[in-house]
Amino acid sequence: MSKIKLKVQQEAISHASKGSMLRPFKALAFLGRKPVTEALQARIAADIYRGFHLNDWDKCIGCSTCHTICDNAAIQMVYIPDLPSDLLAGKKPFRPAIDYGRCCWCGLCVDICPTGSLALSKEYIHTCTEDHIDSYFILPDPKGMHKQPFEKGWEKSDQTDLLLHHRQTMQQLPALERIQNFDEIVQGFTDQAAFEEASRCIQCGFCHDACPAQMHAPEYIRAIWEHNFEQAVTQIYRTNPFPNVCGRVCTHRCESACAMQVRGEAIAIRWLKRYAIDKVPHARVKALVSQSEISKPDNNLSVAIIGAGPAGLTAAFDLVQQGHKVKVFEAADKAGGMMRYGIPEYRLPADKLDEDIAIITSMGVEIVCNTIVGKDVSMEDIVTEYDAVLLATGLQQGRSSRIPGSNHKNVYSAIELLAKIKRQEDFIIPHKAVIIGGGNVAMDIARSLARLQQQYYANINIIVTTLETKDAMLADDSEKREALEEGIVLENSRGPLECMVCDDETLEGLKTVACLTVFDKEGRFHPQYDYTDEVIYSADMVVEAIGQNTVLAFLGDTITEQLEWQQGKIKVDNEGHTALEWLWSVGDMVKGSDVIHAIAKGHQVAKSIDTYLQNIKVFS
Amino acid sequence: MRAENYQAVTHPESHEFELNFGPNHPGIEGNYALKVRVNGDKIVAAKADGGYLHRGFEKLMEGRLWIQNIALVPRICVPDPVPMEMCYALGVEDLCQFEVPERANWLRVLQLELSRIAAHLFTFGGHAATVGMYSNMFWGIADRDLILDMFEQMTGGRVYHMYTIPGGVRRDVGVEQLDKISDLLDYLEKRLSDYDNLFFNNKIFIQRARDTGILTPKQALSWGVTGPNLRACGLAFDVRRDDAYLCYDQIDFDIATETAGDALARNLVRRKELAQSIYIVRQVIDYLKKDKSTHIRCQIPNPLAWKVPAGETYTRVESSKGELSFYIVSNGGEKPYRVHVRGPSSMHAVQVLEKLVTGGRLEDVAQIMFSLDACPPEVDR
Amino acid sequence: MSGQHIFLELILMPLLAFMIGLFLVLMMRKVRARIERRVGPPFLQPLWDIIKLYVKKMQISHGVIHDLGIIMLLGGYITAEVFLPVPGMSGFTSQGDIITLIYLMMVPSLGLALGVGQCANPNGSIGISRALTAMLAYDIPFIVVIAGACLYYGTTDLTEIIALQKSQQWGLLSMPILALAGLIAIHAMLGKEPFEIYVAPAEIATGPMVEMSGKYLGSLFVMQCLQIYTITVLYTSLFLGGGYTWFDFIPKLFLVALLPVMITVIFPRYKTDDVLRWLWKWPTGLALLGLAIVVLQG
Amino acid sequence: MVWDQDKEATKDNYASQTIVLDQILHELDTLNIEQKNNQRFRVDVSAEALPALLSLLKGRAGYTQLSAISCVDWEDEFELVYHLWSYETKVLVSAHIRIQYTPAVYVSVYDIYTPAGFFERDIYEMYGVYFEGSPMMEKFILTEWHGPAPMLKSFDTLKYVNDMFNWQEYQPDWLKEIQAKGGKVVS
Amino acid sequence: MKDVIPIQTNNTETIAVSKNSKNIYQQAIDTFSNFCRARSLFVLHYCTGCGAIELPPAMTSRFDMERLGIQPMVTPRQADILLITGYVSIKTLKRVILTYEQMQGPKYVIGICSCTVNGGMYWQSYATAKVLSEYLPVDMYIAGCMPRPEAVLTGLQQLMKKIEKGEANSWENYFKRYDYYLGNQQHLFGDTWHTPTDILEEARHYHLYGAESTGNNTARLIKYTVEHDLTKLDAPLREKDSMTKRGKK
Repeated sequence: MSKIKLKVQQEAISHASKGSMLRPFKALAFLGRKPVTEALQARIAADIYRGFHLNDWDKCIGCSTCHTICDNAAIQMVYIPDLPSDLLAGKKPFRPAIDYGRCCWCGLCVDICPTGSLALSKEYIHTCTEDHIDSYFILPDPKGMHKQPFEKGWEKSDQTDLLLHHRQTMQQLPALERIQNFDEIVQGFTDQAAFEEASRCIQCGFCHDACPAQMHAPEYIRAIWEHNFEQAVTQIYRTNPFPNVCGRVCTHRCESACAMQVRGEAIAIRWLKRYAIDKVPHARVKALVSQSEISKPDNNLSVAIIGAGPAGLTAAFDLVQQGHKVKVFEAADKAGGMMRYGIPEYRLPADKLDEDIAIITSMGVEIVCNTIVGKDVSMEDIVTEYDAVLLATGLQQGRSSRIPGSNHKNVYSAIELLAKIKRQEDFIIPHKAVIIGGGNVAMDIARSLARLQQQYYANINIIVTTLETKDAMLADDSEKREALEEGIVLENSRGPLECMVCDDETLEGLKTVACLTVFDKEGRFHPQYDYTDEVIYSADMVVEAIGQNTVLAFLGDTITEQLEWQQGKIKVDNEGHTALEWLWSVGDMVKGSDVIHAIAKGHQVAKSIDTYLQNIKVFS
Repeated sequence: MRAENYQAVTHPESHEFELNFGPNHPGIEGNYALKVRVNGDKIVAAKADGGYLHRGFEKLMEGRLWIQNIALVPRICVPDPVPMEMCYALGVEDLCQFEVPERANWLRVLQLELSRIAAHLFTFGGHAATVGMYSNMFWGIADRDLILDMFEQMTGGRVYHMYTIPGGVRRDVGVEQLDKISDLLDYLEKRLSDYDNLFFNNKIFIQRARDTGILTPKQALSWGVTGPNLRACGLAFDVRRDDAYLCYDQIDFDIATETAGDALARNLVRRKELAQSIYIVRQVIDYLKKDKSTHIRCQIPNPLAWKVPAGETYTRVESSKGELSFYIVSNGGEKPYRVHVRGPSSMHAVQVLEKLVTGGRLEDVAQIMFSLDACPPEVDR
Repeated sequence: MSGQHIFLELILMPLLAFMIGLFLVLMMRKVRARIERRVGPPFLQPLWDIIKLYVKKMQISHGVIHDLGIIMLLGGYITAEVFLPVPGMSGFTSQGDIITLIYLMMVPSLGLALGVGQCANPNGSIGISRALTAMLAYDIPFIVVIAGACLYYGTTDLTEIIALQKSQQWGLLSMPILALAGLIAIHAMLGKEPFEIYVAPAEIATGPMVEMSGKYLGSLFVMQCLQIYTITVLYTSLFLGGGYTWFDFIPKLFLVALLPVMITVIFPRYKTDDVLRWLWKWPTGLALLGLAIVVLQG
Repeated sequence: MVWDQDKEATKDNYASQTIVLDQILHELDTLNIEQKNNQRFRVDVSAEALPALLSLLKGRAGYTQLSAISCVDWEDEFELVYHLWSYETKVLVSAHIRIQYTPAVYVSVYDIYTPAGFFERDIYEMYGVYFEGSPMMEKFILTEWHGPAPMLKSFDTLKYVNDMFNWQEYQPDWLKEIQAKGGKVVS
Repeated sequence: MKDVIPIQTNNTETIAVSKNSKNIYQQAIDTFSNFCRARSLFVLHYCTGCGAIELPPAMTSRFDMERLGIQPMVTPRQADILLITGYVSIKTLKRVILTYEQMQGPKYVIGICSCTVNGGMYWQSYATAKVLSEYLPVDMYIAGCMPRPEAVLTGLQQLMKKIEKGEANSWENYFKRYDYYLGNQQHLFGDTWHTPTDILEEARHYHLYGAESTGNNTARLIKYTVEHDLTKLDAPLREKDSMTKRGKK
């Protein structure tokens, strides 16, 4: 440190000095000098002044984090019906109102605001009389407290931001390693990473609202942060009997609604769920879940559920907890439905699914596998034996594009092929495969095939053709990214025209044309092609991954006639109740097509069935 | 029915009567009271009466998150709020084992020393006003206001800055701002000679302040006197040097002392300290201008999910009034388990004031209180 | 001198005194403001203050004596005004001499003491005892100065003193030591720093004024105007040749008032016993010296 | 008095400090010393031995200043912490003792350290811990408070406030408009 | 039910002074009085809370209140304005009320800072009063924590405008609604709360006695004073006071 001289030598005042009668007279010089008084007009405040609040209503999402951080309870959230609300996109019609009878202008609300919509202006004067004390409670907007053109003062900047915007990195197998086998790619959080990730949460509850099953994500995230994993598991099991599954393959609507993703990265809610359930030993989870109270003692009422998919099993889980007897009929050799046969092993190891199902069966749900309704057991028997029946068969059959050549034996439906792979059934692994479709199923089958190719031929040759552009593809970004990493080729905006079959009945390839638009003006699916732009992808296997259908032939004619139908689906009310009093229908076969929606539907329908059964009890 | 502040003169045999100094009295610093028993002009007994500014800070802090308390702490001492923020932040950092960036530490010293200058200017003014010299008060407060302007530009607030948070500071200070501060220091130095002429060399003031409220070094030590008041007794103790925090060990400054221990000596110590603070601020500005780092805060946890590891710490800071300490206990929770604030004035304004005033003259009560720079909100909390 | 004329003067002289007093107070506040580096009060501020106090809707009195004290205090000065010659008006100057004036000027202090004694506020009581102490301190040099001047001029009639100065030279030149002592004494009479012991806000919360409100305080404000006028006119008449015309009279008054006002701003107040010691040492000593010179010269 | 400000010398002081404290440790067997850093020592001591410890520290080790006495309410017992500062060695020793919850009584150390008077009175007001032998045990801050000792963990200030006070009720125009449309203040 | 005689007996001297009854001279005098009142305001120098730290700058050279005719005064008797600078602890609130009652009307109360409106920073504190207007009639609020000197000056100028228009009459409410204010004070300080100033007597004297001046709370106060013989004790003093009060109507 260089020495800095004091510019004016500090005067040596001595305690012993007697002082002077004359020196004070020097002050009289100020008689002739200009006063330092400021003009009466109030000055403009400093650039970062903390004055009255401003709130940009377009940016604000109503997350109420400002309300949480305010140490004086000065911020209250106001529900404004006019405002647009979009729970899935994380927008709520709430805006903060500020009580200047409490505010201390610390600016913490600004520094924590996840969107950066709140700011403090340079305006600082507000006076009012007793009659107008209401003016102390304001709803800040971009115009300022008195609609005066004051500039922004204290604003959020990177330096002042109190939130942690970056997600903890998740350990994943690198592309070259993971392509060799079907090992699970995602390794799970380390303890430290999970704690840090959980600590980022601001408890706004948007995830809870966006989740189809209304999972208590804020609660279990907080429990993880508190290292209380059992509490976390309990919170998860309140709404979701498939934590292992959802912790791995959930489509995480919660994360796209997360308030943190406005200016940073969303909390990894799905991975945290996985972390929590991985952290607690299976036996302990079983004990915890069985602790949850079973509301009524057993009675003689019973429910049959056809299909042991996520929806059916969730409903079974709920109904058992409500004290009913539940039997689940499953056609396949193991329970789990699409979770077992539709999701590749590298995303969801089968033993993890078994754990979840084991918990459900431990609660008293009886699952009968290898039992096809209509063949092994007749629908009529079920109807007579049980008080209520739930159809939860899901969408078992792949939809076909019905283009010429699509009935060739080497043209598979993705769902069929995935099941084959999962069951380790034999089929000829193609050297070159073309996949039609841009959803997650297409990615699943492409990546599964790629692994097989790598294992058998040590060479990957898979093309995925989609109608949509790369950005509009339905598959998750992470899926797309990982597929590309694994050497899969994406061909976007290609419409399938024909599966080219050679004269010798072998598959030659897929003829595609350029796709201009996918949807028409009214938003209906109606692709427009440019037939001049024609490309043929050679392949010895074509896989169609363009959606699934349901098969309900087992219901029998009588029931089919009694039911009401709508566009080939059973018509149900909001709670999954069909036209028949004792019959419900649920799952992928009704709406949506992912696990969490199926679970949500399962809960809903279970509630409806429970109400129905309770009424029966009253009558009997 | 009688008001406490409105008592009829009774004429007992002893000619003694009670006089209430405050809470509503211009001779008392802040909202505080001193009940004095007077015989003629002589004070026979004095008893301090506090609690007029009691808000239950320590209780409130137990009910708020660690981050929320940064808004609460500066309010413990109104004229000199920065050391409060500082002391709290140091405590939390100690418990959390934060590594505070170097630049933040220097910025904190800048704040602390500017706040000290402002507080001392305020105290001169107050002291001058108690002896009827209002010009000095007017000057002092007007010059202090210029420092508040600097605070406003640096921190966004004039009086309560809420600038120092555990882990660092909230805003960086640019070079232009440093130049402005530098100019202000030049101005203040020029003004010092005006103060010397008008006040510190004023014969009547010296006559009044000398031998008023004398503290001997022995008394000062045993009564727990700290800060400028202790240094006015000839004891060169300063927390900045003895129990160095931030980057005070890298800064060159003298500890201002006087030996007489009276009101005049205390005032002169403050006058010298003011010059020292200007010198310190110059060094800080020099450092900050050379330093190119923009790192002003270490990574702190999300304020809404912040648990401080269990433990206890005792942090001390030299405020303009003396030794300020916080005893912070955490039980590993999201809120402090216990925060004990030891304001320097809790000694000066109660026991020391009572003892110094007793036996003195009525004229000197206000002067002694202001010369001790007693700050009632620190006592009441 | 016709009766009508004297009646007019009796009304006009206190009124003028009040008006000039207002401006003297204004000047005092302005000078203080400028040295304190600020703008200061508006032009008519002293008047607004007084009117405001008189139109207060609530008034609290502490008894008859309290009221009487205030009347004494105001009456003393109002009466004193008609004994002070100003250009064009001499009032009762020739009937009552300077001795009467000095008596009248002591009445307000006693009135204040009487009134405040009723207030039952210890601060007031201490204030009044300090005020009387201060009176004891400044009256001695003051009376010595007056005595010296009267001895020098050989008369106690202010009109004659003024006339004498017109013909010879100003008292300031003929007896500078007495003039200096007088200046210090009138400063002490004004009760401003460094002699402000009986107001001393930080010690006894404005002492005598502590219980005054509304029109009582207003009366004290009026008294302040009259007091500063009386003192400056008396000093001007004794040492600065009085007023020949209003054009030289008023500047003289302001000049006389300016010096104490400036000193007030730059000094703190003494302790009570220091006031006594200082006033009995310096101005009294000077006054006695001046008196001795006058006696020796005469 | 000459106080050493040289850094090297103060380092020696820390060393000597440990020695002095060690000696005291031998004399008082209920003592437990923990060094946190160069200038902070934590001493745990039984309540009975504290006055003796303070006397020793003041008399022998130069701990002339009692910086503060802090009280912590651990809900089953009180912890009293005496923060002692030595101007000579520039070391702070915090002596921790635990005393029982009821009756909360302890002895005053006013005879050893004058500043204790203030802190003991403060703790008595805020926690209800009585100090026998302290000269000023009458109330100071809470003279007009009749409730329980407010700093006790069992005293819920928010509940007290809600019972005792009303809040300002606002009905601004904008809120009326929103309410007319079906909106409301939600939290 | 007509047989029931109202219990209210000796307190019925309510005189309604309507504006129309004033003649043109009285109106002119009123206007001029208000003009002067607005130009000369004496502020009581009492720092109740932390907002007081911004008053010295407002009073001194930088912002110079005196140019608006505002001066600090040291005793309640002399003052027109009571500035409540921030939170008032309950202990202080008692003194504030005593001070307010000692001030002479027209008197004005200004609530500065958040704390005077809804508790501010210290809303959880057991030791501070929350809503000032429950205990005293407030004329003007200035927002901020704490408001800058400019804001304080603006607030004072607003008050001046209000005074000049003759609208700043909240002090009369203290007499007219004494029962309400006393009730809130008693709730906080206990039933034994009493002040040396006899507000009801003053209300009668200044013709500010209204229907809400008395009620259950004042009855409690009177009962207390009678029981404890406080009326007798202070009777001479009070008699003397009321005898010599000669306020304007």
